Amino acid sequence: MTSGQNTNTITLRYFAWVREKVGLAEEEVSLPADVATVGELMKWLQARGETYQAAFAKPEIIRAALDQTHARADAPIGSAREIAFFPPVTGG
Amino acid sequence: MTSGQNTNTITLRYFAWVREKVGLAEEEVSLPADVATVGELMKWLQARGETYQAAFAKPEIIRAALDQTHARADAPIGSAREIAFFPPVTGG
Amino acid sequence: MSVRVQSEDFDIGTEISALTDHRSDIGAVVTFTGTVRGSAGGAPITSMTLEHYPGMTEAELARVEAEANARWPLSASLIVHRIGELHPGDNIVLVVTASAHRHAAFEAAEFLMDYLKSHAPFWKKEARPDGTCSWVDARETDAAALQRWQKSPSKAAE
Amino acid sequence: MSVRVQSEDFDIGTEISALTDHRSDIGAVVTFTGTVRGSAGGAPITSMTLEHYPGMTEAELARVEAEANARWPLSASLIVHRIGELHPGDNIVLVVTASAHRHAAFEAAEFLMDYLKSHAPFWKKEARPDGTCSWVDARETDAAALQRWQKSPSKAAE
Repeated sequence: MTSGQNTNTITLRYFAWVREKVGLAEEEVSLPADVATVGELMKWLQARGETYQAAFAKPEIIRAALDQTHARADAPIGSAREIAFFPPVTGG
Repeated sequence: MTSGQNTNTITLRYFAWVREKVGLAEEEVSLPADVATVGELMKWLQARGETYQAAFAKPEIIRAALDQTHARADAPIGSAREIAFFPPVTGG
Repeated sequence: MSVRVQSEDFDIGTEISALTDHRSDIGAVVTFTGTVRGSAGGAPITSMTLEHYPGMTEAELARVEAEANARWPLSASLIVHRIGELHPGDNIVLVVTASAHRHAAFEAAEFLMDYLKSHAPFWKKEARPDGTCSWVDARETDAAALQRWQKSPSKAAE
Repeated sequence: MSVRVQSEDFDIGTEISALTDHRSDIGAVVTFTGTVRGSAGGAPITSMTLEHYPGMTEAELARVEAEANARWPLSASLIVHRIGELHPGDNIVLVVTASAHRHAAFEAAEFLMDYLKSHAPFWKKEARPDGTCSWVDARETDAAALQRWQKSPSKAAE
């Protein structure tokens, strides 16, 4: 309700080769109103520059988490504060 | 081929409650010629006295081994040197 | 019922003792230890670096552990996963499950590993003798291994 | 690939080290430890005595271990079984399997335990606080557990 309100600013985090290709581990971004899902966010990121283009060239092989919970490409971003992108996990 | 030959003498071994009921851990016996299988041996043992009668009252729940290999009641004794009787195993 | 993410090595005997000492309700303890192999796809590797997603990792591991405890009657369970640079022969992950009966302990340990492999946010990077590095690809068999847990376990009640 | 029958306790960490130290072909180690529970059928027990058939025991354990090694690509395996008088919380049996991949190690360990439970000539006698003793009855579920191994394993090649 204050003028400092900024509901569109979220933290993006990148891991493994997604992090290496983007060249950043994390950043704050302000999302345009028409980016409503995880998949739309990946498309929007692709258009941000060469490194993003390289990282998100095949969005179907990238996994995402909304506020540290696995989320599919069609998941609505809603009020998430942190969105992470990474390759399929390979621990264990 | 010598007069000391005694192909019918075998070692019997008993374990767990079979041992306790028979009252012996092991003994040597001379088998009559008509005792050809493990099952026939159990019947023959039953007739040897009260303790054997108690131990082998239910031969179907007793397991046997011929020369330290599991054997069923219909297994021929053949040239086995050691026959053991015991309850179903409970290790592990 | 605990999970840990750490750089340090773990000692399996110590971890089992911490879970089971002074308890007489446990009849079966299963451990799984994952270790770094010296080669990948036939080529030698010199080191393996494990990256993870702090916060989410612990949350995912706690979730899979809670799920295992809901499915099987476990007396105790533990997941420890290492991060950072490891070398061939080093421990990577430890899962311990304890139960009154063996099938519950076995199934729960295998379930924990199958879920951990597909859900916990860890990534492995392998370094080779020539100085090159590459991220390990996820194995399709790990996703397939999850399928068997879609229905409830058959032997848990035993 | 070894089997031991002994009165003394075993140390799981030491046994794993003996199998896996200085090896980099192993990716997965599974251990199963069976321990004495403090009660049986709801009634407390004070001790458990394990009798066995010397000679046949070692032969049977070696047989099941050879069978596991024929079915799964194991890098190493071990069976240790204790005999004599044990008390609640004490270790009874240890099975260790090591392989390049986890499913082989898990399946082989469970196979070894299922076969050991039905084939190895050990018998347990439980003593209760009132001084009475009784031999443990074989569980039908242990015989049933063997059924699953009648066909060849589905995931060993993975």
